[in-house]
Amino acid sequence: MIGPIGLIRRIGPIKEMIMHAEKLKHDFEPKLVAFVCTWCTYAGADLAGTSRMQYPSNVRVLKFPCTGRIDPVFILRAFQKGADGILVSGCHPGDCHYMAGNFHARRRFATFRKLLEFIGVDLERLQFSWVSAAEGGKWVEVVTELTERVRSMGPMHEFKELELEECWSGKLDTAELKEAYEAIP
Amino acid sequence: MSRIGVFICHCGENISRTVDVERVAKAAEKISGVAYACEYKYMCSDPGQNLLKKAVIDQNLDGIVVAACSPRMHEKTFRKAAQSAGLNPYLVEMANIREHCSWVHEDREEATTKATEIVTMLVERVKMNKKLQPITVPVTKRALVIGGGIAGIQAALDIADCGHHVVLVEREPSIGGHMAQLSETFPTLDCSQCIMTPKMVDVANHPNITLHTYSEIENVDGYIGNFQVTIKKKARSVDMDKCTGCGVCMAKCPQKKIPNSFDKDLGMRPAIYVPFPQAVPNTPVIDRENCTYFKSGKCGVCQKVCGPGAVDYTQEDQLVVEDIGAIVVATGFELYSIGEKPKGSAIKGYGEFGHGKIPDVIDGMTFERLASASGPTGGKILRPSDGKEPQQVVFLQCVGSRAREKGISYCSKICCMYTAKHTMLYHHKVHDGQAYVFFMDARTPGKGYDEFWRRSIEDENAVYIRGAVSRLYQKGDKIVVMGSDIALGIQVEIEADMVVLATAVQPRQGADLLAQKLGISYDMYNFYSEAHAKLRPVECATAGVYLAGACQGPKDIPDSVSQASAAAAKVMTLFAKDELEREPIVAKVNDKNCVACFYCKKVCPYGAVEEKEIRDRQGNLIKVVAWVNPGVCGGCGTCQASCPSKSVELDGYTDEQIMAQIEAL
Amino acid sequence: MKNSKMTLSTETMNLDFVKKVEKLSDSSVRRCFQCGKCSAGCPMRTFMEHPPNRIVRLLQLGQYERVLAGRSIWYCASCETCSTRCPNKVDLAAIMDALRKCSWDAQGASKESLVQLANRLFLENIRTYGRQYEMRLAAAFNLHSGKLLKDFMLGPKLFTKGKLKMFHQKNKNLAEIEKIFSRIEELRRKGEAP
Amino acid sequence: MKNILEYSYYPGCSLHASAKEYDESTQGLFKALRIGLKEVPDWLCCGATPAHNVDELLSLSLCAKNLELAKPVEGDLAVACAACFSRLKTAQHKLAGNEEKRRQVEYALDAPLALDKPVKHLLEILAKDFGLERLAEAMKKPLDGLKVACYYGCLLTRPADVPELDCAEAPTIMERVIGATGAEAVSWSHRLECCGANFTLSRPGVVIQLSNEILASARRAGADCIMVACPLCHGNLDIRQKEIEEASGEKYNMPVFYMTQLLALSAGVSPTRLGFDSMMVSPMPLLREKQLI
Ligand SMILES: Cc1cc2nc3c(=O)[nH]c(=O)nc-3n(C[C@H](O)[C@H](O)[C@H](O)COP(=O)(O)OP(=O)(O)OC[C@H]3O[C@@H](n4cnc5c(N)ncnc54)[C@H](O)[C@@H]3O)c2cc1C
Ligand SMILES: Cc1cc2nc3c(=O)[nH]c(=O)nc-3n(C[C@H](O)[C@H](O)[C@H](O)COP(=O)(O)OP(=O)(O)OC[C@H]3O[C@@H](n4cnc5c(N)ncnc54)[C@H](O)[C@@H]3O)c2cc1C
Ligand code: SF4
Ligand code: SF4
Ligand code: SF4
Ligand code: SF4
Ligand code: SF4
Ligand code: SF4
Ligand code: SF4
Ligand code: SF4
Repeated sequence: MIGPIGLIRRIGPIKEMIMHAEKLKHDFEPKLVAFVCTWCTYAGADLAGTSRMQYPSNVRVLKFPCTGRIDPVFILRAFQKGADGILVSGCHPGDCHYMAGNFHARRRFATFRKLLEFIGVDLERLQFSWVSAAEGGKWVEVVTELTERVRSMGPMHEFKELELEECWSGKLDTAELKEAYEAIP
Repeated sequence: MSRIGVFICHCGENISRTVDVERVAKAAEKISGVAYACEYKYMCSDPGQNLLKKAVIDQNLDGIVVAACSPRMHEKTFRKAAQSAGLNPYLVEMANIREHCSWVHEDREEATTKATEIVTMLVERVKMNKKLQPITVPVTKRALVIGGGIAGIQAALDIADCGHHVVLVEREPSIGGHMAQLSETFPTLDCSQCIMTPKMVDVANHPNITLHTYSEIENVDGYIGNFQVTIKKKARSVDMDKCTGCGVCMAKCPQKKIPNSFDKDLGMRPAIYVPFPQAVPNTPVIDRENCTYFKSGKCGVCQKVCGPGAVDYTQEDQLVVEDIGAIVVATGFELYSIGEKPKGSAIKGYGEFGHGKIPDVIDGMTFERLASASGPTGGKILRPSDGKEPQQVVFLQCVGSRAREKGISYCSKICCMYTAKHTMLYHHKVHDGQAYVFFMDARTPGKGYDEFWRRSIEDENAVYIRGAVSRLYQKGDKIVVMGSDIALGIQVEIEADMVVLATAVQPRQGADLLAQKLGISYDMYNFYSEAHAKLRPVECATAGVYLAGACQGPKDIPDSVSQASAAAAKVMTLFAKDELEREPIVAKVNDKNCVACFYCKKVCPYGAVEEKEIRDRQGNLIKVVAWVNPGVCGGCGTCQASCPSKSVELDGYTDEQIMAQIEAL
Repeated sequence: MKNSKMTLSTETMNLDFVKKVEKLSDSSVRRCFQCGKCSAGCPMRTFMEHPPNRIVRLLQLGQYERVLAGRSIWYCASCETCSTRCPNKVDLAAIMDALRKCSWDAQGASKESLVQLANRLFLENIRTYGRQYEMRLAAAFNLHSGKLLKDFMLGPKLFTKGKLKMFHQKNKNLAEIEKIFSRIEELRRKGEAP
Repeated sequence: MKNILEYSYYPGCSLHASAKEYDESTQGLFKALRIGLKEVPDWLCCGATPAHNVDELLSLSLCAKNLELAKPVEGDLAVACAACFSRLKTAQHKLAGNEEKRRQVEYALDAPLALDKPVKHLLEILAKDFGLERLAEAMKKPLDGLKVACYYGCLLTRPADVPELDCAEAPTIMERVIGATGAEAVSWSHRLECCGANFTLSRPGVVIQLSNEILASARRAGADCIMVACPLCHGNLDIRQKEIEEASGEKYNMPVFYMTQLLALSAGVSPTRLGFDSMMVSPMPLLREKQLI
């Protein structure tokens, strides 16, 4: 069994795979996963509902107490399980229900984005945003935009294929990641 | 094998209009582990809830998914229902197919597919749910109030009146704080002593209040509901129980020329003293630094003259430990004094105003003492240098405040008002005198406040000049004030007899040290931070600690009192139950895996992570691991996401639960 | 101009000019909250038609014409009182420098910029001799400004006190000095320096 | 005898011309104190106020050039003139904090910048490096009974974080230094007011008005004389004093000394070598009255 970092190494050059995705572009409905915090974005999405705003049905919402709880591994796994695009959204800076959780999340994702880039994931597929409980409209905007963007990028193959060989180890104690965490002050 | 029940709600037509609920129920039935699935018109109605309860019992369910509205709407409802049927409430999850589905999509096909997927994800999640027990923490119903200014006094009285015991700790020999020093108070101009002293006496006489004056907080242990607080009672050298407050000792003490800081050094006091005649308690203390006996072993007069034999030179500092359930911090503020560079202050000092070396340049509190009927001049406005009545007094606002280059960028909030008050008091006392005020803006946003300020100009003769002052210098017995009037764009020079500076309100010196003992946070200036500026303005982020008065930011008396009562109400809410019950969404550390890197401790916004020693039976230290104090943990999960060895887990949001949801994508 | 009504719009507010001044002076004008402390202590206020705080105010509103039209900037003595005491660290003395430069660059010498004339001659002196040659400076100034008799009375007296030298010993490194001047000119020509 | 301290020395233009008595007395004093001064060869004008008024870049370049010239000379750079001191310190300060300006100046000089040499005003050398106690010991002839108004003017301490000589608003360094001679430093109000500085050529009217107030304030405080550390201040208060008296109708007759003149006098340097005869307002009657010569 190898951890996610090992997995990353083995993927190697995957840029070519993205190329032939073009063909599928039009009749393709992407799968989107949204990792959101309870206090702000989940409530914002609720507000979009109570206001009967309309948006594409591609998104599936996962609720977290705080963006601070969102482990990068979840994102990797979601990509593996067929997500074509991922949204991470929480409270605006300074508004965090837990004061600083979203701040830590931001730091962590800054490092994580580098990792993703390194393994060849197009960062356009991963969006971070702030949606407050009052921003039903913004939720709709963000989800719609991401859906359209990912739709035009086509499906994400690179991780799905790996699913066959890999099993998530649940351990994250490699030297590389440790180093990444050291970077978090 | 799990036995999950799935209940799909129509919400009248709110859901069923776009989602084919029957199809969802059919699909749900097929998910492995689902033992029962049905749909119903209104799940939250009584019959709906009964349907759920019955199914729990009849079908022997060990997990439930209600596919209906947002959990923010009815999660509690269904958890309660399940609980009444004997199921652990944390085995119930809601699939939000209304706000997140039927209301936001029009296409019936798409919406039905999405609803099915949402249900599937939550079924997978609920399989991983664990039974959780609400966490209960016992509550010691005794409150500690730190600081005996008006804020601390108000909070202590409110809590004590509610029947709970209060320990009030005050650093000075008497309670009263700044308000006891004031003359008359805006916006009504009632006499501060007259409204303050009755409250001070109430504190002293209240059966539910233990008063520790001349005392400080030494150490704080524990957490909400369960603090152990060590209080240091400094040696008073007078036995509180024996002293009758007769005052003979003070009258006879030969050391009479010690500047009295309560009077801003304008008056003198003996070495054995009470700060002011209305002090509570009315028991003197010996100022050991200035007492002849303590300096040279001679004198001893006070002991000889004291009838009850209360004077005790051998007294020592004493430590008292109190069990406390909640803490109200009310340590108030300090005025910036314009001398050179004040120690520990961000302020750089005002050389252009003479660094406080011109004797008739005073601060606002000194003016209060001059104007106070019980002050060193008996309420006459006389200037410190030669005791003459000043005919021209210039007031400068915003000294230190709103001057980022001097170190402070905030507005001190009270000085516009007290300066207006000072011009009035001056006019009342020196009828033919003239008051001038240099100001930038008049910040008077309180009830009756702006009217008050206008009155000082329109009825009380004050001349307000919009503009700042560049320099003050002594010229003969006058102080030349070099200012400008920015409306006219010309320089203004006034030869004043006295200048009063509205200096900045700052936190107490050492406020940061107390905060560190309490584990509460403070801002860059050392003002204590509230948990949320708008919605939790009297609570600290640290559970069980509350704020009142000017220690949180500049405040006048009405604000301080309101906040004190609010803090008291919060304490009483906490004390209303014997045990503190809270959602069991807290983090737990797995001792085996923890590698003691303490990233979790670093990132925890609540300071909930502690270091725990693990010992074998012989008491040998095996290792140190992280430990999350469930009373303190806020349940954000940041620690879990940060832990490199996956040793800490947030109940209700475990990796398993989340991964299960993702697997079901 | 002085008393005419000010119409504000994005067209009439020249914020580019303000940005240039901010850059030249390394100081923000937006930080100023118009307390007037600078004007209260300015020794030259009585000679100016706009007090220093109003100069900053006009800049905040992008009214550079009003700023440059007056004599105020030419009467600033660079004493730094304003910059030292400003509660917001608005470096007014540096802003005044920047405005003088802008004005001179745009309009050359004006009646009000006699000081600037003196300054220019002073710098000419450095370029030619490396050091100040006070006698020549005074003579040149009087010649240029048309104030021939100015300080005429002081001259001989200073002379007898040994304070004005007739002849100047030139620096040995004049070539290097000339190089500094010309390389700065070159930078400006290339648009690489303000 | 070996020197106790060694400095490189930047006299500035004025000290070779209108302020030659400042130079003479400085040399005399430092010799008496056994402090070495080595003049920087081929130094050039710092640009003074005019340079930064017209052209900041030129001002910075001239100062940077001087620092470059001073680099090979041993010892921290001693500066007598307050204006030069202010310019050199400002250049160090601004160039340290601004990459762009640094690049431009480097281009102008066609050489890497050498900014590190500490720049010190004579006052700083006397009060801090040499030390007030040692200074007091070196004073052979006490100036008892002489009431001195120490005049800082505007350039010596401003702006607050640049010269780092003393508190910008309430400095005491001059008072402390002259205190070593036993003279009495009076407390007066216009220590830090501007004298009109470089308007001396272009707008003498301004100078006359401002300097008049300074002289009046010194007289109000009971001063016998004014002490300065800057040739510009000296020019305005001494050279123009006659004009000021004519314009204001006041009679001041207030000698204006360079601080080194008084210190050297007290240190026992012969009065004939201190340039007293170069002063427009003759100090002789005062010095005789106080029995100092
Ligand atoms: C010149 C002036 C005039 C004013 N006039 C008015 C007015 O007219 N009207 C009005 O509404 N407001 C006025 N105010 C404001 C008023 O004084 C404050 O709002 C009020 O005093 C704040 O009360 P407090 O209890 O928060 O703080 P404080 O009065 O400062 O009391 C804090 C108490 O805590 C004690 N303490 C501090 N640290 C510790 C510690 N570590 N341990 C134990 N005890 C500690 C202190 O000794 C003190 O007794 C004026 C203020 C000033 C400066
Ligand atoms: C334009 C604007 C912007 C603002 N922006 C901010 C901001 O950014 N930050 C901030 O802190 N504050 C802001 N405020 C202020 C803020 O709105 C108020 O402080 C706050 O709403 C006051 O709350 P309240 O509950 O006291 O009063 P309200 O919000 O007025 O609530 C009173 C309630 O009582 C009900 N009611 C009235 N009479 C009766 C009756 N007789 N019987 C039964 N019910 C009754 C009303 O219907 C209402 O629901 C803003 C205010 C305005 C006008
Ligand atoms: S449970 Fe929610 S969705 Fe169902 S009827 Fe009630 S409100 Fe509507
Ligand atoms: S200590 Fe003794 S003398 Fe002093 S007040 Fe108390 S009882 Fe009276
Ligand atoms: S022993 Fe001290 S306190 Fe008592 S009378 Fe003497 S000096 Fe005063
Ligand atoms: S309250 Fe008034 S005087 Fe005080 S800092 Fe604010 S604006 Fe200035
Ligand atoms: S982060 Fe994990 S391993 Fe590190 S101390 Fe905390 S629980 Fe232990
Ligand atoms: S869940 Fe949040 S509050 Fe609780 S211990 Fe972890 S980081 Fe701290
Ligand atoms: S002192 Fe500073 S803030 Fe005040 S008016 Fe002048 S520039 Fe503006
Ligand atoms: S630097 Fe200029 S504007 Fe500033 S105080 Fe001095 S003379 Fe006035």
